[in-house]
Amino acid sequence: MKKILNAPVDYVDETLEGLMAVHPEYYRLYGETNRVVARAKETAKGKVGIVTGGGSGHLPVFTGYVGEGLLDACAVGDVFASPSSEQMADALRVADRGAGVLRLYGNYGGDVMNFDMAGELVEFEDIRCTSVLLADDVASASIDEREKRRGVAGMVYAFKTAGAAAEAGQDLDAVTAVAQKTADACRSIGVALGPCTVPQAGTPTFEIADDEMEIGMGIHGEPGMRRGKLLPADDIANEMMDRLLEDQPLSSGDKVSVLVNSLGATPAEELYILYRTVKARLEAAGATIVMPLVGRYACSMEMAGVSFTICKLDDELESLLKAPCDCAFWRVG
Amino acid sequence: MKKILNAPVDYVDETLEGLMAVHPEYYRLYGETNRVVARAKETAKGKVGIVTGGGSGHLPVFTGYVGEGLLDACAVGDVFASPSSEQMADALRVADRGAGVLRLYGNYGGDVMNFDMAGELVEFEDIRCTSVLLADDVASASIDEREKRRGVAGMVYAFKTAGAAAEAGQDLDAVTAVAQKTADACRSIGVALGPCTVPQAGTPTFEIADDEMEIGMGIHGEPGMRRGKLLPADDIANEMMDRLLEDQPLSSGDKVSVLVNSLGATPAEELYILYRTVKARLEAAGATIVMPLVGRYACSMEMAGVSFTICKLDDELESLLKAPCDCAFWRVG
Amino acid sequence: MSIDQKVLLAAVVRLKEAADRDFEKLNAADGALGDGDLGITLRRGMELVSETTDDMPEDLGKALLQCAQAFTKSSGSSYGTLMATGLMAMAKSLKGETAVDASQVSTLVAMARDAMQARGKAEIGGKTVLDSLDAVASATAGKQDAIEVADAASSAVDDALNNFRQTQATIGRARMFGEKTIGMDDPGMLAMQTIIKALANRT
Amino acid sequence: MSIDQKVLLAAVVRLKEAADRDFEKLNAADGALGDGDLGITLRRGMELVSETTDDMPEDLGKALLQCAQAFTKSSGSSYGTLMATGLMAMAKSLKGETAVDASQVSTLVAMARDAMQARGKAEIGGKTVLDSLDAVASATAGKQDAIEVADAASSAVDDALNNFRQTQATIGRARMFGEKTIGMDDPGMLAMQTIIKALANRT
Ligand SMILES: Nc1ncnc2c1ncn2[C@@H]1O[C@H](COP(=O)(O)OP(=O)(O)O)[C@@H](O)[C@H]1O
Ligand SMILES: Nc1ncnc2c1ncn2[C@@H]1O[C@H](COP(=O)(O)OP(=O)(O)O)[C@@H](O)[C@H]1O
Ligand SMILES: [Mg+2]
Ligand SMILES: [Mg+2]
Ligand SMILES: [Mg+2]
Ligand SMILES: [Mg+2]
Repeated sequence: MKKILNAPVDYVDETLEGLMAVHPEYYRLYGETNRVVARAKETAKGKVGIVTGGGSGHLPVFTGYVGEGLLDACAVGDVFASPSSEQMADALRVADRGAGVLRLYGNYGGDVMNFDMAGELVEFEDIRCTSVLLADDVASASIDEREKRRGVAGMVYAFKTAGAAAEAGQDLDAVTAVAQKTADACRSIGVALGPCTVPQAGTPTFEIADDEMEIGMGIHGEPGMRRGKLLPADDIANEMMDRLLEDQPLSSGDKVSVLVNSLGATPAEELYILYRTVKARLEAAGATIVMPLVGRYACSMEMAGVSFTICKLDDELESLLKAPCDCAFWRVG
Repeated sequence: MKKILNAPVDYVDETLEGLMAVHPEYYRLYGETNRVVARAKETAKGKVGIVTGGGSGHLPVFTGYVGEGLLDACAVGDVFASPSSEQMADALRVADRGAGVLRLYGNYGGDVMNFDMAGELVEFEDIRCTSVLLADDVASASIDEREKRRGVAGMVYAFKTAGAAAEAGQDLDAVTAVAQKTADACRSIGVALGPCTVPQAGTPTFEIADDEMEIGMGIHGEPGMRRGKLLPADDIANEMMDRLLEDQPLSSGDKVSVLVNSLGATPAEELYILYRTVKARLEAAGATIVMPLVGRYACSMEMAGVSFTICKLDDELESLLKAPCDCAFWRVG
Repeated sequence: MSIDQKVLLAAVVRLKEAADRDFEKLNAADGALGDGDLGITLRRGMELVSETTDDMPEDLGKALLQCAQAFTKSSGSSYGTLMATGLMAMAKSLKGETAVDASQVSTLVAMARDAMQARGKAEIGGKTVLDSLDAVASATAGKQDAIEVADAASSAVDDALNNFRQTQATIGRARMFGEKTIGMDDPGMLAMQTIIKALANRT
Repeated sequence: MSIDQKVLLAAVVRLKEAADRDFEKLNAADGALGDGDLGITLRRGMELVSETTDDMPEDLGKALLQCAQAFTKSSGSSYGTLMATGLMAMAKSLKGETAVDASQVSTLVAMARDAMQARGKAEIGGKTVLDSLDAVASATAGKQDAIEVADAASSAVDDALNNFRQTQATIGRARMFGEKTIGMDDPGMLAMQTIIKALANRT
């Protein structure tokens, strides 16, 4: 296992310890098991809370996006494993400032069950919760079964727009509607070139030959749509854009933001090489690109590969996307 | 070669093309060969220029740090290869606003010869140039031969402080003195777990067994001080801190900033795990940590490993470090 | 024979042993179709349950709630959450009771199955742990005698595995493997085999 | 026989062939001690020089300046910059001349050596290309006859390699390899062997 760590069982707790030590101005730990990350500063009474949660190993997702104009709290699971419902309940508790809490997270079985359970727990404490699930990975199910799709990097857009809406003082239903609109507007697809290793498992999540890639692979190494020879960058980008545009056709006058995201090991240089084709394809479809994002926004530790996310914008989403936000990993405005 | 690219020979030009497409608000290309990156907006007349240059494959270094409060221009070489003296001369030309230009770059043979030659070329055009070389890698030569040390991530600190001094209107000699003071105050060391591949070479820069690491390896795969079994994170951090503190002892009351930098593939999680020990060691030495930096600041494409840089601060450097800056990869203030 | 605190404590011991024994097997089965943590989930859950046996309440409702909480705390994996959900449903219905007759097993298992179905929103017949519980509930229905119930439950979990082996997974991480899952056992059903056999004290 | 534009153009053809022929060898030698680009640098430089042969000036100073610029443009690698520096030094001294006698070769090579030393700040004796040039300058000193000069230069580059093989590298990327460099040829000296032998038309 080519990783820098101490005991595998301590990987997540030590990561959080370091994160708190570097960024006390952004984050603090909360809850019995120290597996909830909340904003360093308590938010004003009456602000709608936004909580996410999920497995570790995806920094900046999920924890990193706790911050102004973004999330209020995050329940932190082990690497690639759901946090417990108790931890999620703690996250909901710390995020509630009397105006209710939106649960905004990726569509994974364990997370859904636990967030549902956590919601039932805090209902007894009169905390009103809504839910929006990200299901943006077009490779994980057909459009007819959209509710079965996994949530991937698209959640970054939902964190941003819902976070801006909450910061602007919108109520729970309005914030939830913004999040849902964003989730509906996002489509993502990934391509994997190399695996990562879950510390406690100790072996790579999948095997892949030196000259192969897998289009559509999930962020935990879930099988994709097609494995084949590693193609030139432009061909990879075109194939990924084909899938995305097939799923959500664009036409003249559409506005989109696009996220070209490294899964971890793939360097910035290669993201920029890919972006050329992404831009060309979007413009060829007649779309205008707003605030393109290129970098590491949602990773799988040292996995090699990239994902593209297209988020179709209306005026409301565009202005929420451009609104200020501030966390250790992302700043707008 | 597990990389996302088109023709290897186009790797750098296509990277720049994408970078310009994503960030026209920060960067523009300049020069006959399109291998100079300058600030999007021309700076005011009379501002001292700061120019860097070096091989590609290190994003955000070098190009990324062109921006307000940082650099004015950068000459961009092929991957891990010096730009030509003509390209450097173009960078000096675009950066000169009548107040002279500081050449601020890493100590590599080719770069030094070319920057010297470039300086001679623009001297004919009455552009006054000074030079400060980063030579912060303690693994590359003993302290008695400091002038032989390579420049690594420490240059990020020098870009920041010199950039702030220039933005504040200091003259060429003053900006040069700030850069030199910062260069003198920086010590770095790296550890490599896995290689990267230079596109035009097509083979990994070095070979290393699955259970090995190399302490002191250079950012281009230059041999290090010690190759051995991969140690637990805390032991790696302690060994690296031993070397750094041996080279530049710290005592009670010292102020430092520290950069825990991924060489590319190593994920943020593991940087935070390492930071725990870095912090403990600095505090045990009596030092106060100012503005710790943890992330990807100076990479070698998809190389796995990390580097630590300690920059010892006085009040002047501290306030320059904290001054605002803004580029696509780093924002302060 | 009726089930009371003493019977429960003895079952916990057997369950913990079984979880230890099948640790690798369940991890491997889950590794082939999911994330390979199912053995961990079961073992860790039973460890936490075992740590609470010293203060296991006589009230079977409270006792099962305590077991449920151990599973909630131990991890957030699907199986742990489903186990907790099922145990909680049984706990609610047994609140205040200190003994329960073997004839009630079928009803209790059906309750767990229904609560877990409500939680996980999977269909019966989807090749999940629900199908094992469904088979156990059916096979033990109408049976009064403890030994008969144990025998019926024990063969029902085996039969469920055999009956679903050639079908395709539709739920959870395994779903993504599509046709490859035909011929493979569902990890959650295997884990339920471990549990039911240990409870029934059959091998 | 004196060296003029025609002789220079013929030499460029031989140099380009030699750079193609030794491409892999020089990359490999540099790969063992550096970044493996030396073959690329030489070949690319000679390609660019060849592209300018149609307008090669008769003035040898201008002609060599044109060659120097090809090397500056082609890349920023150390060797390319050193070549450009050496060529520029010779160009300066030959400005206005259309022919140069073989007896001047030693002086010209020494000029290149000195300029390159000033540029790269390496010592003579440090196992670099400077030592090859130094050997050539010495061996050709005092010789008048073109054939004698060519013979002397050709064996001097071989001798230099032999004489330095067992010493340790002190400069550039190779320095980091320390004692491992003992027994290995310096890549830049190998490249100068390629160049001098092609110029001298010796193999
Ligand atoms: N929604 C669901 N409904 C019923 N059973 C489920 C559901 N999701 C998972 N399971 C069962 O749980 C097993 C996997 O459990 P586990 O390994 O804990 O999942 P994960 O690691 O993906 O969270 C499956 O084999 C299946 O039997
Ligand atoms: N400072 C220097 N002075 C003299 N010769 C040098 C110097 N640096 C490098 N060389 C020569 O150049 C050769 C390496 O050239 P090259 O491969 O272009 O270097 P790099 O790729 O590191 O820029 C060395 O073998 C040596 O002979
Ligand atoms: Mg699992
Ligand atoms: Mg799991
Ligand atoms: Mg070289
Ligand atoms: Mg080179």
